Amino acid sequence: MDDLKIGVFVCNCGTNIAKIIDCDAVIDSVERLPYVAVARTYKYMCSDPGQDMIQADIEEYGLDRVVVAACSPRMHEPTFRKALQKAGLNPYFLEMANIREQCSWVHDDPVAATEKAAALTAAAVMRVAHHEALERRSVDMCPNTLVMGGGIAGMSAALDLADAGNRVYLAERSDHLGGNVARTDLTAPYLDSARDMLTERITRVVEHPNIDVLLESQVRKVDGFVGNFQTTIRGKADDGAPTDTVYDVGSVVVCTGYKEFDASRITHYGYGKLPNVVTSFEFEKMLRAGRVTTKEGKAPQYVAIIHCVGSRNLEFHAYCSRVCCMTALKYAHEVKSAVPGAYVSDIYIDMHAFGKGMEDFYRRSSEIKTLFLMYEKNDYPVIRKADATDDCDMLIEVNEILSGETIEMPADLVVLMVGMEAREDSEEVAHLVNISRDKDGWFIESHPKLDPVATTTDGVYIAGACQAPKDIPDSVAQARAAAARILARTARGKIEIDAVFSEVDEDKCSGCRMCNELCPYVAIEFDAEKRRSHVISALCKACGACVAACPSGAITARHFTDKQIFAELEGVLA
Amino acid sequence: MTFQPKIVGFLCNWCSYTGADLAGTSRIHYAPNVRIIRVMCSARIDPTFVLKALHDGADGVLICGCHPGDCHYSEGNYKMMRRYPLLKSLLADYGIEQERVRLEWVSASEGQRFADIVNDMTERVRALGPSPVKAALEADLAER
Amino acid sequence: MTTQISIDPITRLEGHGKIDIFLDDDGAVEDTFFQIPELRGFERFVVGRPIEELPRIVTRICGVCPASHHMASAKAVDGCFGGEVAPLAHKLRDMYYQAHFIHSHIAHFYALAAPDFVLGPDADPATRNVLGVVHKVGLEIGGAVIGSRSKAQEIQRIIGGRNTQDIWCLPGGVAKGLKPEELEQIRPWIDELYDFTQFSLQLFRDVVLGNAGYVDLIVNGPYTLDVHNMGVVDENNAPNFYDGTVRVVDYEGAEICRYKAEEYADFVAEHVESWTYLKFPYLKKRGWNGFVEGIDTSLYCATPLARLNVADRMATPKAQEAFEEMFTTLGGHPSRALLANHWARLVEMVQNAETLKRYCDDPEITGTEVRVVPQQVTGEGVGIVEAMRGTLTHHYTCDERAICTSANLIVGTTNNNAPIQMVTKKVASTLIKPGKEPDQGILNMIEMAFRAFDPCYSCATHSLPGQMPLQVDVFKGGGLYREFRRCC
Amino acid sequence: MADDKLQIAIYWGAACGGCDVSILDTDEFILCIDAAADILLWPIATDGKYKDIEALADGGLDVAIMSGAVRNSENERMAHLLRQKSKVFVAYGSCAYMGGIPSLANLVPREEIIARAYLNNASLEPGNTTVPRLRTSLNGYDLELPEFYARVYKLDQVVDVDYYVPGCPPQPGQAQAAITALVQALTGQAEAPPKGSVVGASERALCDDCKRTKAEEKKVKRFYRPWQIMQDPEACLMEQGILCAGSATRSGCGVRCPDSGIPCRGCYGPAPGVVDQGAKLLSAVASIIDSKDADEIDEILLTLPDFTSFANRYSVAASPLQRSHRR
Repeated sequence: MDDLKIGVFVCNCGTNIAKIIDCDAVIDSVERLPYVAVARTYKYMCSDPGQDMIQADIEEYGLDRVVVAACSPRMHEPTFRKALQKAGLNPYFLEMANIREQCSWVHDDPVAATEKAAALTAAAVMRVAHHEALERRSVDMCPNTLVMGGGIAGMSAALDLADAGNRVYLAERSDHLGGNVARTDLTAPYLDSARDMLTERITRVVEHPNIDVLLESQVRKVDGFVGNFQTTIRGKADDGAPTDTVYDVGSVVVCTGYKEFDASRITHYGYGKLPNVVTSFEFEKMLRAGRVTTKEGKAPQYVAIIHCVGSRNLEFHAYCSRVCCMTALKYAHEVKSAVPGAYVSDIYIDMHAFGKGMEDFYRRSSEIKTLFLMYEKNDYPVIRKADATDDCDMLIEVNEILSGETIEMPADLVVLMVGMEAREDSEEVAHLVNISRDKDGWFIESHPKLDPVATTTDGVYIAGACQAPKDIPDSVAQARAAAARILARTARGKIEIDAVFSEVDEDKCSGCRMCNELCPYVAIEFDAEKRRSHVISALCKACGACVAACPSGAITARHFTDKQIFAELEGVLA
Repeated sequence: MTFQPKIVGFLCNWCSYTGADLAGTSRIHYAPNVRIIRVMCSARIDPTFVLKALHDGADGVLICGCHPGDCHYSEGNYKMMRRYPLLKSLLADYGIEQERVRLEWVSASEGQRFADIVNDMTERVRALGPSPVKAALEADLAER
Repeated sequence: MTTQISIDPITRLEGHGKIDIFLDDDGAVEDTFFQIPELRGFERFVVGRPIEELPRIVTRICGVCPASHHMASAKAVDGCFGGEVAPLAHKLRDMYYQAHFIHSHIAHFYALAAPDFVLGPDADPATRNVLGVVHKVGLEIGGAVIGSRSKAQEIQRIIGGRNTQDIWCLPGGVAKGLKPEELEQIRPWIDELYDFTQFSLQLFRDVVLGNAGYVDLIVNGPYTLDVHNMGVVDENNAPNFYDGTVRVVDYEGAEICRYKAEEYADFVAEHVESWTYLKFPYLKKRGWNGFVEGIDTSLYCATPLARLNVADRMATPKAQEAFEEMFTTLGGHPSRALLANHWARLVEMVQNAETLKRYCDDPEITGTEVRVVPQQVTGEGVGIVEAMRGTLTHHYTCDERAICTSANLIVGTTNNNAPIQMVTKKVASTLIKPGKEPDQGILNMIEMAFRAFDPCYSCATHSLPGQMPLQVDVFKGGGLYREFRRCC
Repeated sequence: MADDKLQIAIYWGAACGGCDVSILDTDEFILCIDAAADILLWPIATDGKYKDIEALADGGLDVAIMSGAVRNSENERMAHLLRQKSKVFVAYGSCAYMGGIPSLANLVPREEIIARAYLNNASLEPGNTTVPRLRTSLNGYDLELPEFYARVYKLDQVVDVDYYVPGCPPQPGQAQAAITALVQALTGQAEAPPKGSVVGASERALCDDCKRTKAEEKKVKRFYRPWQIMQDPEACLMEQGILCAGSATRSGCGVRCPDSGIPCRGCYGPAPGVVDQGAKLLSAVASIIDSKDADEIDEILLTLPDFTSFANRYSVAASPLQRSHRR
């Protein structure tokens, strides 16, 4: 380590850093530190000229460690690592000092800010001296995929994977494919048949030589890691007895879908008490059967459709279920064709008509004499049985916003547009494949914008309404995106594993097993023969819990070693 | 001149460090006394880090992790939560005031909260004055 | 013009002490002070610890007699939990403690005392040590000494898991019992140890009693004090080391008092002098009367000889024979001949070995009911045992969570602090006279007075001992006149 | 004294004597030492000439073995002298290595120690107000007592130490092995271990040698103090909720305590490379607490009082923290 050469590059970030921090003073203070061979400032280190400067200095001074004092490492660490790599240095020989987000942007006293920036930069210099060259490693990728859920998303993912020549195990809890789409009649906005669309998919899936459809099956266990999962699936044997089968897969796509909101939870609507108050899914059933009637078997003269049942209110779900508005308009059309002359009133909060063709569809729907009534969030319309004298079965009292009046609407049939919510088994599923859920129970994607398909567990993907309420095109798009992600990897046949993980020094491990239980990724294995624990690096996510917990200091966190952190500590306190 | 305490902050990468970055992007100003060291998870924070920080001259140590239930590694912050009361009792027996070492949960969206914590802690530690560990180590040198 | 001699420290004693001898211009002893220059603080820093940890903390008061502190502490802790102890545990603790007595007495007699007799007080200091003794009496006997000591230690280890820095006692009993196979393993060793105690008695007869000069030195030398005796006895007034009643008998044989452990503070108090860290215990009811001898003195010895002085008889037959032989030779019971302490140790060893034999034949000894789980915290306990070097008292209090709130210790050697002061002066005055300059032999004779007590200043000061060189500087007219130095 | 014999000094600073006893406990081996070496100084067992030590040239001692910590100037003076005179200076035993049990006193102000001993306990002479003084003048004689440092130091806080032999006391077999290794190194029969090494101990923690079975599941809802429970003698003590320092403690003692049904308290010090034994034990304890609720965790920890005296039972002087008693 005596002949180390460290280069320090302090970024002005235009004036973002330089207007508060005296970057030259920072340079002066770190230049004196051991091993520092060159220290410079530049307007924008992340710019191409900035990176070129770093690479040139690596060449010229033979630098073997680099410190960049600039923005947050969460911003540009990858950028500068690449720069090192281009110059032939191991990318992990970089350390960044966060002197923008955590210094120049949060302090107004230039003296104190400069002092702090100098301390942070010095700490980075002292830390980087202890950095080790780390290599990313690659393991074989099993081309098979487990798809959980046989709905529209699951089938779409399965078909793309299978068409590319990979084996797919499609596990479905129920005894049929199709999921919630199989419960709908026509689809908005073009009013084409969900059934036709679905039948074509199901036939292809069932007949596909690369797809094993596992009906009435439950995934019991998912062991292993990306590219090498072992999944245990419980299905029915011929004699009907439950049997567990283990399938090796390289990836898992979770498409477990959603369940509809239980309308009886909103008392104002009398669902379950008033026979002619039905949910959207019950109404779809009528439509699929081709006869729209009241319980009494009469054709309804007045049909009312109430939006946002369980959605967009404080009491139940704050979120919008996204498909209901357009489905409601679809009903207006279907009622008109099923019961010519029937009056349709559409009671809504806001009309959400985003997405291709939807605004058109909204316009066309308003042309077919549908009465639109707008109500206030949380100010539920109230449904009651009509009096004998009335010519209708029920009366709906609505505080209509646009007119500002309280209006009483007649109704023979009321359709409640029930929202989507996470399935009750979503927690179980999340635990099974080790992914997280948000406060509403939807599975969390690894990045809400840039990576909406992957999860925090490498090799596990999510698609369809199990991630959030979605319509068919979005579900299919996400499903096929997941398939594409997987195919990109199977095509390479190998997957890279992060170079940062924890390691047990078996010469120090006493086999106390304190760490075994701690790992959330079950990455720590105990070898009963040797009486030693060791880390399965591909499973390790480098949180470092076991490192801090090991009572005999036998576990090391690569790139976050005690040595490195102690050096950083001495740096900030120097 | 008022005493400027040196405070070391150990922040988890996913919530708290990001929260501190957010304070920056939101231009929320706070006291310059905290020097942040990034770890991947609060579970990585070996109690030794805290002892070493105090030994090396820190007047206070701030530990931040994701809110319970929100850990990127699902349960890392609980591991830190279990160490904390033991750590406090150890420090108390060595005569170190409770307020010098503090565990706080800061999410990625709580830039303001992070700033408030830093300001509050800086004031409290400033009120306590320099760390007694420093005094003790100086006393040793004086004695021999 | 006063001349000051410092003897600093006294060698071959565990721990640390310093003697100042002041001579007048003629060179006669004016006064002597025996100083313990260290203090440790166990009594303070055990406060706040879980009370059950104390028996394994206070053993660090002394690494030479840790078992004594472990036992006294364990009994005090039992008291803090209401005192219920599995009956078998008492037997096992007693058995264990006998073994400890044996190896400690062997160590003292052969390593610390024997050099004075086997090699003689004025032998070359460089050879006057256990290795010197071994060279003199022969390697095979040296081997026997070392072998017997290690067997006694091994017995202790097999019974209680460790033979030093003991850990075995828990509130309500002990952590492990004695397995039948373990008993069979130690049984033959115990027989050998018994033989060795007989051998040691014979060696004492041959080497010491066979030498008229030594006998004269023991019986008629300056090594006597008119102070009283303290020791723990059983219901038959025979010595008991692990448990019993503390009995105090004056030097003419009359009982002054007897008390139970929990009454100790009514009968014993400690006087403080500002020139030494070690306190001076005395009989409380008589009050502190200074460093005076005589039938009215409040001072007492607590030594092997004192234990036999307060005892009417020994608890075992062979020990009884040795007891009678010794007091006959000394001219009656009780005796004030301090050097006879070495002999008394050998007599005690016989009782230790015989007691061990008894336990070997006790059918209950390998039972498994060795501990009861305490059901209550009563908050206070006093434990008294006989340590090799005298009566040892531990007194603790604790709160309802069984956390120690106070600790008070009166340690074996401390009991003898005042007598040691006085015998130092007595011997010095006899041996250092006008015209008779102090020399190495004289210095060692002074030390012999100490070694009779086998004082342990690790214990006594509960302090961090540290040996300093034995150094004698004789000053006259304020300048250095004669100089003797000897390490430790 | 033959020239080819090694010149050895064995000395104690602030110690209980147990370390010296552990050397005596090497039994016959002690005779071998005597044969191979001149023991110029060994307070507990031999008379030597202190003068000889002072008279030696620097490095004139081949080995100085010092047990005990440094509590006062005299301990320190001797440590410096022996260091100066010896080629190899060995810190022997837990006190020399880490401060040992006596350094628990570092958690307490010295004034309170004095008060407890002389002004405030059950058996003092009624009405006593006398406490020992550094200088007492008595009928014209000046009597002095040494002053103690405010706290206990481990040896290498005072002098440069070459090797450490841990243990309270070191297990005789280990002590013998360590001394033999050093003697062989000094006589060129073997390579010397690197300076600063811990000799006479294992490179792993105690669990490596402990026979008790260790399960993966180590979760407890409460802790038990050794007297509160009849333990399973086969199973890991920590799994039973009995605090045991074994997992954070270097092995080498022979597992004497856990084998006897008594939890380890850590006398052999931290595992190799560990900064503070207490911090590591802290992590181990935290790892087995079965709760995610801060209040419940506090509840559980009520069953584990005075954790500090377990964390640093033998190593308060070695802690990165040092208590200031200035008020």
